[in-house]
Amino acid sequence: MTIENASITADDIASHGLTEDEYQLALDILGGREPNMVELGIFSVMWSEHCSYKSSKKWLKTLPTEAPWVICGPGENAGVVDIGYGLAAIFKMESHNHPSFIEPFQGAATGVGGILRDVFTMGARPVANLNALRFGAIDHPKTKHLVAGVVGGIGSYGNCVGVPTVGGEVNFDPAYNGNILVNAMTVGLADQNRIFYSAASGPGNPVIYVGSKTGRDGIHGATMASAEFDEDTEEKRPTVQVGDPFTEKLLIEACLELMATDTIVAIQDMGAAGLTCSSFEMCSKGGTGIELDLDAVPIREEGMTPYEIMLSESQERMLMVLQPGKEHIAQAIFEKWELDFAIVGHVTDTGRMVLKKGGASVADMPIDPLAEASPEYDRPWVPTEKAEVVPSDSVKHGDWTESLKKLIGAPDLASRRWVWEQYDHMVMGDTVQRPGGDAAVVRIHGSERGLAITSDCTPRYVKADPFEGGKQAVAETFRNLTATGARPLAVTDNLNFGNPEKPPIMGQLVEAVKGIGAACTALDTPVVSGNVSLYNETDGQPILPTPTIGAIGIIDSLDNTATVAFKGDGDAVLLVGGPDDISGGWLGQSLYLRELHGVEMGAPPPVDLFQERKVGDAVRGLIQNGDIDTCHDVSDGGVAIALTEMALSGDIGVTIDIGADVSAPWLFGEDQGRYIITCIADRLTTVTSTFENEGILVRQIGTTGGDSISFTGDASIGLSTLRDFHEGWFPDYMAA
Amino acid sequence: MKSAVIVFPGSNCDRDIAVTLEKVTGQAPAMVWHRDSTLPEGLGLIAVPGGFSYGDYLRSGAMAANSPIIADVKKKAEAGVLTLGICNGFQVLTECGLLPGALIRNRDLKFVCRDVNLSVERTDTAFTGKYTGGQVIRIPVAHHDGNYFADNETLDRLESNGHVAFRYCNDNGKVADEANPNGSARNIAGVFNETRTVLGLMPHPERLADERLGGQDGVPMFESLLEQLS
Amino acid sequence: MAKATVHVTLKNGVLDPQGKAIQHALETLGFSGINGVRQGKYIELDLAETDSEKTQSAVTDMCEKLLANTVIETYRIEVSE
Amino acid sequence: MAKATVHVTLKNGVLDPQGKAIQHALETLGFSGINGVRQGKYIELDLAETDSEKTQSAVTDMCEKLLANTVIETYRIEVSE
Ligand SMILES: Nc1ncnc2c1ncn2[C@@H]1O[C@H](COP(=O)(O)OP(=O)(O)O)[C@@H](O)[C@H]1O
Ligand SMILES: [Mg+2]
Repeated sequence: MTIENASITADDIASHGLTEDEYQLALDILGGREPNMVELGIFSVMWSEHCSYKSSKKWLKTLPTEAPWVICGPGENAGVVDIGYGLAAIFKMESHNHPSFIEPFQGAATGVGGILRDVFTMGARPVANLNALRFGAIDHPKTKHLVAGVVGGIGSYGNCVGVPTVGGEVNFDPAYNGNILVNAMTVGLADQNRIFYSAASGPGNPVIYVGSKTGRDGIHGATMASAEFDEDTEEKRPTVQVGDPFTEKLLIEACLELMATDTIVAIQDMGAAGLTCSSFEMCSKGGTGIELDLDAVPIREEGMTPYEIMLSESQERMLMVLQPGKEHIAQAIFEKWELDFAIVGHVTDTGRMVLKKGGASVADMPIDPLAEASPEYDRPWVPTEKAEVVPSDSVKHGDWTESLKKLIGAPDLASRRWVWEQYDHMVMGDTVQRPGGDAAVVRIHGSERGLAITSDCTPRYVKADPFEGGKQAVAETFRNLTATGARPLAVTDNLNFGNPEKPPIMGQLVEAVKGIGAACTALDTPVVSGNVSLYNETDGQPILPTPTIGAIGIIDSLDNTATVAFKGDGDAVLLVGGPDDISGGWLGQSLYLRELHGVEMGAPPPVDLFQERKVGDAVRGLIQNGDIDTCHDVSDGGVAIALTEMALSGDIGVTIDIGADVSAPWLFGEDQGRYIITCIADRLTTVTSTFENEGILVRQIGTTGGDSISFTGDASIGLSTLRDFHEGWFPDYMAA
Repeated sequence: MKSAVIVFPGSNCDRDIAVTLEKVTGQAPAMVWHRDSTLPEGLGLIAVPGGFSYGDYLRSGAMAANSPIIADVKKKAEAGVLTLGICNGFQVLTECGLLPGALIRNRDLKFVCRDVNLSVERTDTAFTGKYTGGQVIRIPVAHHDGNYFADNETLDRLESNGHVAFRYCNDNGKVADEANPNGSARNIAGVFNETRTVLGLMPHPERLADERLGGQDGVPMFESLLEQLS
Repeated sequence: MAKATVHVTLKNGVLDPQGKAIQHALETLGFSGINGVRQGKYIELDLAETDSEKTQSAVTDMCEKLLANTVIETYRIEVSE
Repeated sequence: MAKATVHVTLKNGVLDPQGKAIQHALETLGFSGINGVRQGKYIELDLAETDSEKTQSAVTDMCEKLLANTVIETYRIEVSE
């Protein structure tokens, strides 16, 4: 053994983010020997929050992950779900928060690249991208620059690789001033009998490296993603990686071409902590060992050390284990696509990771003990104090038309057209419902079936009550999928929180996970993949707890779907679901209180999961039967905003008649579990009785027609005015 | 109708155009790899698809225009084989000299993906015969570099010779600046070569040729070609 | 080993959306007295050839064939050791 | 009237996908002996200011604020009459 002792100092240990205890454990694992710098770096990234989930693991284990249609749950690169006809949907969401704050364009772009690789690594052709974005206050000096950069970066990458970006979210809140969130999701399709996993098996099998060359990009990205920001963060800037979507596109095509042959034993993309994480995880899963020759790794810069090669986060790279003797098949394909290809080592039966450079061993460490000793913390937590329910007469209500105008053009409700028109959302020729509705619908290529896809979270609810907020995030995805006629199948979660070492923040995480778990169980949408991003704090200021949920559903026939747009004049407009109180209206944590009264207070609206499921199933049944084709869930901004969105989308107005006076709580309250649907006169009886038979509240609240939103016997407001407010805000803000 | 689609590294609308060609003409096109040196014999149509050939690095279409297959594309196009360049394909055709002008960065520098209205400038060509005179069609654009540029002399010549194929316009067919998604000179969305056998356009007719996707206005272009060639 | 640098700039009269946008953005940032901004490309090549005349002619060839679109752009080459 | 030119180039070690692709394309065209290609931006500014020191400092300010992305790029300024 020629490993040199590096005499690790206390500083080295600290700068690698390891605690004293963790370092002691490392010494034990190495049999008392001191690690050298390469090995220390490997311990550091393998035990970082990002790779080990040490703060969240205990709670993630409580999530429901199984259902008869789940082919592969959390633990692989992405989740795999059976969607019938021998096909599988493979999907996941992942954060690229810290890099995007430091360099918004490249940070967001490489985030898209990373999540795409997670999905095509498993054998899927990516068919849709989504992005859930949270920015700071609109008047914060950095916000506009960050919005422009992030949207530009997501577009540049997704557009170039030719995967449509079909949906997402954008929110603004001062809590994200120092820590924006960029959560990217990819959905892919694969044949069920051609799904690829990452467990490296077969000692002697060749290990190959494909894609781009390795440079000094992003060394220590994984540890950075697990640290709180402070004033010197700007100093860490040179670690930013630049994305190369062109190479990614070639990599997708080359990998899929290779996957069509019988040559691959295991495959894993090089994401955070690059070669280290990928090789380590492949062996750990396969119960094998690995020997890598670092001289064989394609290198972009001269003089790279083993440490740099192992920890580089250069993008657009993959590691594979091939069947012996099949190297030439892979080589021919990668050469055709003009990508780097190298045999960098082989699988062993030693259970150790051995790295060689210049013939000498530069690292030699056991895999299982390191993986098993990966820390798992039961961090102390305190529950969030529950807020009071806000009575509906707690504020003085003004003219509803003024309130509506203001809300429909508010930063969190204004149209996101400025964003999604910068994304190619139609490439691949299967986008049936484009951005702007409840969920995007992508046709399954060559069929008459569709996938509905959405991402949702209402962070202000989660902050006020993490358990109810966690439930709500899942319930809203369920509703958005249902509103298109899709049957929800499964979700991916991206848990973005502050510093888990603080008990109140840990409490948010714990309670939100419990809420997500409860909702996923009740709605039968297991969690099949996910990602955790912690330490989103700057100078002690945490973000709003943001457990973003991405969800997919299946549409069995594209003949029977629904969209949010009103379709014709004279249709009955029905409000379905929700609590049985027409004059009520839940104001706590509503956008109405925040935007019109400048207060964020009270308990968020509770979610009745039993009712949620029942109402959703009934609505979906009617869509699938062809009884209705217009549906929108009621969420941010309440009934009035939902109606306005439906009217603007169809360019048809509505007259509201509820046999009572206009009331702001009724219009703008955010009670959960509700939908607005329309139906033609002929079907009214069928439709209403369907709900009544199930004991679901249904009430006709108006009739479509005209070119305004009006209230019988009261004021009205023209669609063109509302459209100006709704469409105007984003472009005006970005141009100012 | 026998057709071919050229595939460059980074093409990403190659499948989309192939699907539409097969749907409308009943025959799947040959997919031709950029490194091949000759096209199949007996072609009626060469399609150069959209996408980001070579990542659009350096200049959109520049590297693809130097691909081995382009020599044969030029030869066949010059011999009269109908040639259609869509989006990146249009950029490639200008870069390799089959069409005049150049496509530069959009006026507001942003990528733009949305439906636009086009006025069909003439219907007596192999590509547009199935449209009606003065028709306004709705077709999506999706590009970053779609701002058509040529010097005034060239533009005048294009116009006086009837080489403008499509212009960006309002719902009612009015060619106006607010209907111009990218700043193209004289709202030009597509141009013909001298013999009107080569067409390049930024909008994607193959993307609205399916009622499921919200429109069929792209279909007549492919039906025109089919009629012309059968 | 020779190093060649190439400046590719837009011909006079060719619209330069990037230059215009930069000018506008600079003005928004409060800079004044900007009469015009043009943006071009700057390409550095590391070449094995040592003869500077041969380098010059090879790079000219590269510009004509690929680096510049002479419909809208002009180029300027400098060769150094 | 001063003219300032700015060269914006990627920092050492930062991946340059464009440069990489250009090198590759040149090789495909048959050029050999290319050890490396890097692509940067070249910006020309026409300024009303005549004092060259003031110009220099204004342009530095422009680079820091807008023209260069100092996270991954460096810049070089030249001022002439
Ligand atoms: N970043 C984004 N990228 C693409 N589409 C987006 C983005 N943000 C919002 N959208 C789209 O805008 C529409 C409105 O978004 P949102 O208000 O979050 O919808 P909902 O309330 O139904 O969840 C949706 O179709 C959504 O997919
Ligand atoms: Mg919705």
